[in-house]
Amino acid sequence: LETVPTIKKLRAYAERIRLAELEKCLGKMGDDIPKKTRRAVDDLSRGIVNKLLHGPMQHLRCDGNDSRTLSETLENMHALNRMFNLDT
Amino acid sequence: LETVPTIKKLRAYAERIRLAELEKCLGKMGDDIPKKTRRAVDDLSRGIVNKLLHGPMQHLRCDGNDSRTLSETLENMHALNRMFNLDT
Amino acid sequence: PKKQELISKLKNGKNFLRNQQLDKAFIEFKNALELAQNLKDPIEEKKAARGLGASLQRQGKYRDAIKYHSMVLAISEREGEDSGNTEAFGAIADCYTELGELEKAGQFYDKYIARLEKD
Amino acid sequence: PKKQELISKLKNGKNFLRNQQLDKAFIEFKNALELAQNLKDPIEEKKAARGLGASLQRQGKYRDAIKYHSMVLAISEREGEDSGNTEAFGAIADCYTELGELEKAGQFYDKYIARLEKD
Repeated sequence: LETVPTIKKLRAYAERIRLAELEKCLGKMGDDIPKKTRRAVDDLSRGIVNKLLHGPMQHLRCDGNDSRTLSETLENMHALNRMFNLDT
Repeated sequence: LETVPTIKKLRAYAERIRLAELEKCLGKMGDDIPKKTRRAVDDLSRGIVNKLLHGPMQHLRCDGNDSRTLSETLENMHALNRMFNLDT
Repeated sequence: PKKQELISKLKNGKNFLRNQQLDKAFIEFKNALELAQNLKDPIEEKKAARGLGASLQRQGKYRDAIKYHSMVLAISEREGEDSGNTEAFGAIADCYTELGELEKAGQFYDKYIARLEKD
Repeated sequence: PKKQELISKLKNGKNFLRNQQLDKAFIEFKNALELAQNLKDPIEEKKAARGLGASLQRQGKYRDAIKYHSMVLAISEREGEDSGNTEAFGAIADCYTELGELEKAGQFYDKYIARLEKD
């Protein structure tokens, strides 16, 4: 359970990046972006973020029934906190 | 230096995700995608991946002159190997 | 016409959200929700519910935010179409985290994580 | 006309790369490189050089791949325009990693990492 706030912070970190890059992209594409394109671009940004986060997120949850131990999960959390500067 | 191969593997992992999502996106957008749009979408996919990888990549390099110690760098490497399943 | 109005309310709501004008965003999304329900347009209905959830969440009204984020899940259930669920699970978990209910948060994060690999 | 031919060669090269037909990809990119040089089109010249690097890299010809990836950096230098450099630094580092020259790889990864936050 100690890792739950890290999940929230990592999600927020990635979402900030996603939105900033999405804005830049839409800005470059000009006005009158077709709805289909708008949607495809949004899906792209979510798809990349979600698939990249899947591994780390999974390894922040310690479900007990597999080989992932609590101490390993905490090590993952500390490493993510360091690498994404999530403590501040 | 032990962390160098991990950088390569993490890059390759992220690039696979980026290309798969990009293909899906271009598929949804249909034929005759304007060049400007094609380029903006490519930049978007690279922008998200690069900005998300920046933290972890930086923490795989141990430059000696700051507080990042070798042992911390190795812990980061082990956590990334676990979380992205890079050893296999 | 009505559909046009709905789209424009959703757009206004988004812009207010972006500018942190949360009360105004709430009103736009609330109107959009009613319109979408009248028009029986579940996709836009979900967008309005998500907007309401986000407006409340940013005001620190986490319990109310959870209600609207859960509405997205309920609409998905009703329509047999699960777009927006990943975000809803994540947002609900974020709210429970803020409320200090980490056990519940963990349960919703698990649902969120299970969906991250899907499209 | 010439520009059209160049674009089509780059496209063919990319498709061959994707299908792992690396010799064919190499030939397309090689022709594209000459065309781009004649047309004095540095952006397409870089794309051709990167394609050549990628074709060789996937064949395990790392030394030759480094030459072409480095050509991207040289063109950037010449033109005062650094698009494609992030990828080139990363690819050169990958090649040195494969060659077991980890010290050199690390140096190029450092340049790559320094650019990740930029656009």
